[in-house]
Amino acid sequence: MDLQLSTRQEGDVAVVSAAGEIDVFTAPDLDAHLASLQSSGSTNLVVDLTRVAFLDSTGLGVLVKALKRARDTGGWIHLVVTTDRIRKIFDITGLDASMPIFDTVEAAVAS
Amino acid sequence: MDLQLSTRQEGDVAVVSAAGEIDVFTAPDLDAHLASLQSSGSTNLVVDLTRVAFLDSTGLGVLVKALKRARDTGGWIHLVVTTDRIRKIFDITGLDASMPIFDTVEAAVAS
Amino acid sequence: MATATLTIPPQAEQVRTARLVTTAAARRCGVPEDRIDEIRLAVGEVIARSVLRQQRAGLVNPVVVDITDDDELFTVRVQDATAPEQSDEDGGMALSVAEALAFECDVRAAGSGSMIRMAWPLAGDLLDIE
Amino acid sequence: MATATLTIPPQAEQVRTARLVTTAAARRCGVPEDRIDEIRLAVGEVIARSVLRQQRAGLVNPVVVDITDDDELFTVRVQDATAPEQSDEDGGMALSVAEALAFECDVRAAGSGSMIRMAWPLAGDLLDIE
Ligand SMILES: Nc1ncnc2c1ncn2[C@@H]1O[C@H](COP(=O)(O)OP(=O)(O)O)[C@@H](O)[C@H]1O
Ligand SMILES: Nc1ncnc2c1ncn2[C@@H]1O[C@H](COP(=O)(O)OP(=O)(O)O)[C@@H](O)[C@H]1O
Repeated sequence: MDLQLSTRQEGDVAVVSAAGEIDVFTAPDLDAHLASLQSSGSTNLVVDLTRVAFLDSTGLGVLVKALKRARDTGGWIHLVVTTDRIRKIFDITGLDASMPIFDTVEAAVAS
Repeated sequence: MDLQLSTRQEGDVAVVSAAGEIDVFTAPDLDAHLASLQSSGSTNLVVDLTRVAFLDSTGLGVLVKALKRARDTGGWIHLVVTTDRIRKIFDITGLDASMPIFDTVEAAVAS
Repeated sequence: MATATLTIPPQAEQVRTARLVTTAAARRCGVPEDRIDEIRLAVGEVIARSVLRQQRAGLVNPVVVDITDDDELFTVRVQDATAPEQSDEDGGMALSVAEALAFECDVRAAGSGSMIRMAWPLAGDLLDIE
Repeated sequence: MATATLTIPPQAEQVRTARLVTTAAARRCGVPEDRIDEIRLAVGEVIARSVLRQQRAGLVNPVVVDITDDDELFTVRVQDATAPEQSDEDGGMALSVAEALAFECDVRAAGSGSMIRMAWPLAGDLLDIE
């Protein structure tokens, strides 16, 4: 109810759209969702955070774990962030250096 | 910010639309709004509560005060309520006996 | 189980926050949405009443809202600093509404003021009754 | 001035409510919206951290979030039951984020646990500086 997750396939890229809040309570759901996609063969993921109203460091921790899993299989994770609110936490933590951030899902899938 | 009030004229009836929450904090705004309409000559009022998410007894108190002022000048107050949530407090307090409740603004204006 | 306790100064704009904390706690306890509407209104009435009573008595003490649940009951206790004898300016309307909505509602002297306790059975309990 | 105090059990689902109470209090104090985003995130980080630290230490004590403002500062204090020496499983990430966002942020031993204090200047104060 606090975090909605949906997934669609664009070519060989799985696009996960999150809506709601990613925090210490909901981060385990995101983790389980990404891990299950990855274990069933999705090596390249786009995580669309456009409709995420709140993201804290437990959410970042989940993204970092997923990034490690992706790299283990030669894959990548691209993020879509359009709000300053969410972009700010990537700036503060410097995580934008390891996970490329895009303005649109199209750009994130194509890159 | 918690309660928005807007008014339009339909013939000789002023229709006040409220949106948000009417409680101990915002009821004084509603009171001031209705009193100022009434003192500038609006004897017949429709108060549209369709977009009110919360209404407590301080809000009811304001409506009752406005009803007394309306009656003093030979006027009336009709309410528009479409949600069970808001209708419930009128049931509990029996106030629906003194202030007629309608399903649409059209019906409230016409009656 | 203790769910949450909120302590607020007796100000009208604080009542909304107290409603939210109560609503969020009830959702976490699995209370169904139509019951939550009742709880929100009843608890809102009682807290608004305590705030107004303290303002009228010139008491700046905090109002304490304590929310607990056990297997059987969702309980909200509101402690204010007013004497139970002090009359309500609304003729008792706020309290009547709370009494109509709560399964149990009582007011008693507590500490140096009043304690209003409201309780609702939790869904599981309704089903468990033999 | 005391704004509000919220006492919650150390559960992940309670952190959201604590963010809301903090956000609502900051709005009432007239904090501008972009500053509120920072406060919400910083306070959310610190409370989530306290909840996780207590869970890891097996401490079921409540976590207390105290929000105050005076003419100069909007201050949030989070009291938990963990020893300040206990390390963070996230390598200190939550606390770093809070430190980056708060104007003042310090952790110290308090009672039988830790107290994290975060503060932000209130807008009026920024303008009042001579
Ligand atoms: N951002 C907020 N700050 C303070 N109070 C809020 C906020 N959002 C909601 N509330 C209050 O909490 C209560 C319950 O909110 P919520 O559970 O969101 O209601 P709803 O079921 O109508 O969506 C409402 O009475 C509302 O006044
Ligand atoms: N009904 C609710 N119950 C519990 N927490 C809520 C509720 N509504 C909002 N919150 C939390 O309170 C915080 C601030 O809410 P709010 O002020 O409404 O945020 P926004 O500025 O994004 O509208 C958010 O982190 C959100 O998780």
